[in-house]
Amino acid sequence: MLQGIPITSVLIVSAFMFFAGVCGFIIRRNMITILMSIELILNAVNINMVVFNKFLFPDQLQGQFFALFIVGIAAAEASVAIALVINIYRRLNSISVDKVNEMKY
Amino acid sequence: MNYSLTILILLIPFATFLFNGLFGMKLKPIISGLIGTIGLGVITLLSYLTAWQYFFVDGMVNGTFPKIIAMSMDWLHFTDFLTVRIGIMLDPISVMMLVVITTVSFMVHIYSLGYMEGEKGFQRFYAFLSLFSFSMLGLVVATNIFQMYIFWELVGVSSFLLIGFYYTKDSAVAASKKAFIVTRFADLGFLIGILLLSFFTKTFDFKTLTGSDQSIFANAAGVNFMGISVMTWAAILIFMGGAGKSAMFPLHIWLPDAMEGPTPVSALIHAATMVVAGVYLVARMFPVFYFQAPEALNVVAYVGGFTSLFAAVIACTQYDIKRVLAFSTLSQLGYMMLALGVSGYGGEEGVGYMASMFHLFTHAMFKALLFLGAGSIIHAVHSNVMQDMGGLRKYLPITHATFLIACLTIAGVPFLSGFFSKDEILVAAFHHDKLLFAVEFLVAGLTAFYMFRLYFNIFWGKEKHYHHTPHESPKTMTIPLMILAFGSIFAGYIPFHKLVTSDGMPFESHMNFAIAIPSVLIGLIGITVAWVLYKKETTIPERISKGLGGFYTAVFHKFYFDEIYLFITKKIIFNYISRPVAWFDRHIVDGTMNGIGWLTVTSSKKIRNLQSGNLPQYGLVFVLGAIILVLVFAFII
Amino acid sequence: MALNVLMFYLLSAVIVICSVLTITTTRILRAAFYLLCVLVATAGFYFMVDYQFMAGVQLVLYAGGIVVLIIFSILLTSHISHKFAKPEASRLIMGVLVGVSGFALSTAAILKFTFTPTTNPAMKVDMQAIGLQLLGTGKNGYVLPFEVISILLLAAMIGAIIIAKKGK
Amino acid sequence: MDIASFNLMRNELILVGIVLIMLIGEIFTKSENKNKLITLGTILFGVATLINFLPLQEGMLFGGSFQTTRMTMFMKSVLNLGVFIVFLQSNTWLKREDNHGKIGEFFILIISTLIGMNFMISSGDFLMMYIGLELATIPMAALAAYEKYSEKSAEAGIKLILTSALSSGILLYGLSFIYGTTGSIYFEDCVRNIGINPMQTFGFVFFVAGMAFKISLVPFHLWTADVYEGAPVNVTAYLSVVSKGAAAFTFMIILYRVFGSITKVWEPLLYTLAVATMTIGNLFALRQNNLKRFMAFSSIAQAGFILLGIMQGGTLGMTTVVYFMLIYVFTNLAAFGVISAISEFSGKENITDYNSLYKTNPRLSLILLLALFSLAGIPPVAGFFSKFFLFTAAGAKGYYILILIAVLNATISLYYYLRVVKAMLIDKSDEPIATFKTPWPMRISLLICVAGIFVIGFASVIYEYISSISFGIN
Repeated sequence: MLQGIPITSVLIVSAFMFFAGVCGFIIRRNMITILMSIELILNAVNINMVVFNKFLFPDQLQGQFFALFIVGIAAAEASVAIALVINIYRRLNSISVDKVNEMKY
Repeated sequence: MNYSLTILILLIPFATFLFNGLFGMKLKPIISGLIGTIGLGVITLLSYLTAWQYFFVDGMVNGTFPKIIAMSMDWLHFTDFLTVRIGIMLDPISVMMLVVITTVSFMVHIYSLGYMEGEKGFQRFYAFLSLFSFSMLGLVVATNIFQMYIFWELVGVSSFLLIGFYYTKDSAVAASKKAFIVTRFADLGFLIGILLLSFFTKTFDFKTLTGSDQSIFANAAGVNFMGISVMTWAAILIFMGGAGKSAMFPLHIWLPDAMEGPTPVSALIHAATMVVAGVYLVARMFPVFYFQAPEALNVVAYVGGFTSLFAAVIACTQYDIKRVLAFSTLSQLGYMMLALGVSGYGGEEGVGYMASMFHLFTHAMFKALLFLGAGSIIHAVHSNVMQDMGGLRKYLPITHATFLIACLTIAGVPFLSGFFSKDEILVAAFHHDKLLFAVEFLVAGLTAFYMFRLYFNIFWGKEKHYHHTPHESPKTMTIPLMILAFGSIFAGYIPFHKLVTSDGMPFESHMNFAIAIPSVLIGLIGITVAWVLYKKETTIPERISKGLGGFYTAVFHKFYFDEIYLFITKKIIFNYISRPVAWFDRHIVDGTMNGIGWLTVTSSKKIRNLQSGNLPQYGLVFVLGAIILVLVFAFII
Repeated sequence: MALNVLMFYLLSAVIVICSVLTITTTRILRAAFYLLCVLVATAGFYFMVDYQFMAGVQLVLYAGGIVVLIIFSILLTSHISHKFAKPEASRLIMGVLVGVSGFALSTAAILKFTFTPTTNPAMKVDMQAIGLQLLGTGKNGYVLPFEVISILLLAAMIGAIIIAKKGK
Repeated sequence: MDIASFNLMRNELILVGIVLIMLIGEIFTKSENKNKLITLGTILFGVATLINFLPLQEGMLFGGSFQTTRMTMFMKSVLNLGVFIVFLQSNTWLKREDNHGKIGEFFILIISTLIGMNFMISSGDFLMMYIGLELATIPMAALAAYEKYSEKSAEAGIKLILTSALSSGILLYGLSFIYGTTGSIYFEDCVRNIGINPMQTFGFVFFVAGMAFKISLVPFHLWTADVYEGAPVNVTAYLSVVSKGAAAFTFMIILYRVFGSITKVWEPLLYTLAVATMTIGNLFALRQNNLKRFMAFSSIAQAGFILLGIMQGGTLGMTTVVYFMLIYVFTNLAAFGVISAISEFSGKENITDYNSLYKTNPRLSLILLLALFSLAGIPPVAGFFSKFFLFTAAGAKGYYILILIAVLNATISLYYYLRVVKAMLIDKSDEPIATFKTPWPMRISLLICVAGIFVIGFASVIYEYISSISFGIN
């Protein structure tokens, strides 16, 4: 309990966000929106990390630093992913995931 | 005396394999063939020397033939207590097997020089033959069950390569795959059996396992699984491996199909050597079976008995000559298994053991002869089917003579080798179990019948229209036939009861006329029936009917008797026994195995949509999998 | 109700609503905008719990960097007016099902657990402490991850370049 | 801490050095001399591989974030060896016209992913492990999309990056739960607070899912086949051997070190995954025609076998897994070497294209045959021993039914491995792949692989050495 906010409610909000992201990954067909869903997922994780750190283990900054590095890596991931999306767009003139299923079964 | 040269028995075929495999393509076919053949000749000689040394020079120590470890080296430290060694062990059965394998293999090598001449991949064929010989020899001299397993699999591989070698047609390929997969399936049992056995005994070594010290089994005492002791399980699983290689029912289905391979291969692998590996395995582990798992030994006996009857019945209905021989092999292997199953341990009790090994030896000679003879016939008429043959005796005199000798031998005609070994088996069965004895007695008659059905159909009867006049095979092929015929006749005079016994101690064996005479009689009856049925329908050359004289005329004229006979055999036995059995074999036993294959392939087709190529679906499966696992492991369990 | 509690519920509402909108809207640029809202609300949340540095990073890197990157790529690859088709019903049902069941499970797991905060005194979070830890080499020092992530960024950059650069 | 103690991360530092040299080399080499970079990179890496075999004391750095033990050193050596072979095999491919402008980059990307794997293995906290994992994954997507003119390659890249991002999200969510319930990201502190309750199990399962993605365990494997098929052959080889191996090692170490107290949870979990992985992998492998795809499913099935060893949980388990991976490196790379050589020469990658290969290229087909036999676990090739040991490890735990399933699967796997053998040796072809000379770097790599396949199975020294440095759950 921090300043009247129970930790569970924050965790539930982040869980909602996380599974919204997961749901988005599944129902979306556009690669960039899928990428956005992933950002949602990572952001939810960050909230978790920070909240645990602040509410439960404020004697160290492990959660916060973890979140910090996640942000950094998310940026790297996003840049490579976008490069790949553009690569696909050049080739197929579309960024719909339904177009990239040449390989299957 | 040391046996340091025995290592060459393994090294030479391996070297010729490597040489022919790597450089064979660059050589003239005949050179590569000769290299293989000469290499094998050398090790045949070495094996004979070893046998001579082992049995007659060194002989017995304290009244028994010892188990000599001629070579052994540490190989793998498995766990703290288990170490795998690789080496060479000499004892009566392994020495005997050395002789059998090298002899037959040498004959097949020579024979193939003629038979395979001009075939594509002649060099590869010889490379594979060498590989096979190497692995088979490694199998028999193994000092421990692990080493045996490795060579066991290697034998499977080389057999796969050889069966699939010759024909480019799909059936050969399917057959080789089937052989490999069925035996692998059996080996799965073998492997688990080995794991169980070594887990409880903490050793792989045959010397320890089959030695007199039974305390190694103390760990297993009282351990049961589904009401059966764990050692029995281990023994049954190991037998499963043996049953796979030796084609015991219901794992026999690969052997008849394996006849798609070149005929010399059938002679070598599917008659004389590889298929007896299972029998050899049981013999090798015999003390374990006998003392620790007597129930398993009963299983061995009944599986053997059933297989021999089953296969003999089917053999009567086949038209492809190689398939007849294949089923005959099954039947004879059943004999050997049964003999082991009914055997006791030590002295005269162990007559079954001795008989089994004896029969293994003689069978190797005459069955190899039969297959090589069949090869010679096929070579001459370019067909496998009996209906295409007839009256061949004047075109193929040597083949005819040797084939007749082999048929007489397998039918158990007195003073030929098959008579002696089969008689011992019948004696052993008689003392142990009357039912099994009755079965074997019947099989003896059936064997004579179907072998002579084959013989008469090929060499007698109406001459068929041949595309070109059949001619006798070249020397390279007929000489091995003659040598093997010699072996078939005289192998029976080797005093096996003095050399190869269950506990290494010789015992006195004597002819049991109360059993020998009826068994000879039923054999003769079988021959006669075949003669009546398959010679009568053809125009018989006059001099033969003259030669056979009154007996033949009598049979000929009493055709009402004949009619009844025909009715019983053809209408009733064939239609209601043999045909259904063959049908059962083809459709139910075979079908089950094919069904398993079909099921696998079909289910793999059905689930293909899991891999739809669609990215969100991948995410869905991923998350769904994770969530279900969470649900199960965090909330349910 | 204290102001910060009210604040929390407000931010939570923004996060929940905008996350749903991000994954449901049919216009791609709007999705990016809703994502931005979520990220900013998250930053606001970090401010609330007094992690200013983290909040700053969130705003600069996430909201400022990644979202801008995404918007650029949208502009490169899509027409702004373009509307997507609705997802197939089966896919939609499965997606929602997975989302809802996952959410339910994680909520259940969270609610079942009794959190025990540490009794150690809280660390003072100021720039100096963060700086020292970020370059610390002992336990709770983050110089190693910091260095490794620099290799990661280098590799990612090179990777992105070789993919995106036009072939000869 | 002093400079000398950096010796503990010798391998990583050397690799970073090579990355920098390659970067500088790439910038300053004239266009016509680019091919020399291949030689330079391969030689430098070969030296690094050799250096890593030198003994090193054990210890830790950065307050436990980085740990060096003899086991981690050995694991890194296994991976180095794999990468070295991959470099040898990619020689011809890199010399191709369309790769001309990105030779140095290939080395940089591969080596930086390798650095990531090394940090993963050596990590002492979840943060380092995660960063290592990402470093091993993100540049990999770029590698998968390396073939500029192939749509399949682009597809592989995008599939890899998006699914791996999802999986790392899942993994992180799990890690956040573990951090929240144990109060630390350091392994040695986590251990104390690990128990059995829904939230920790939740976190643990998500963590396993994330790792399972890298090892390609069913049902987290779906990316594998598509990426393997689309990526350049050499990258596929790298993915299937080194990347998978590193993930398996890390997974095993963390299971033993952090989650040793909850074997009750992960044994049934891994049991389930093992059964699913072996079976599904095999069933899909049955129906493949593209060899790379075929190898993908084969490698999935193999991953299922690895779990048998991991589940044992003791020294024996770790020994068998590392031994298995060592042999797997040689075996799989032998197969991929042949596939790569043929793909480079003729562009053909389908099983039916291999018909009658024995006639035209007997040596290559014999090597492939050997590798496939080893994969199928037929004695006496090394693959048999590694599988047998895995079975024994599972047997020591009493998982007889699992062994039975595993052996049955091994039998099924035989069927599809034989399909390739059959194609090469038996099937007729009107236009078989013509006879060609393999370039010498490929020959060396194949020679190393074949030697490995034979030697490791028969030299018990290696097994004993691995056994002496292994550790289990204590």
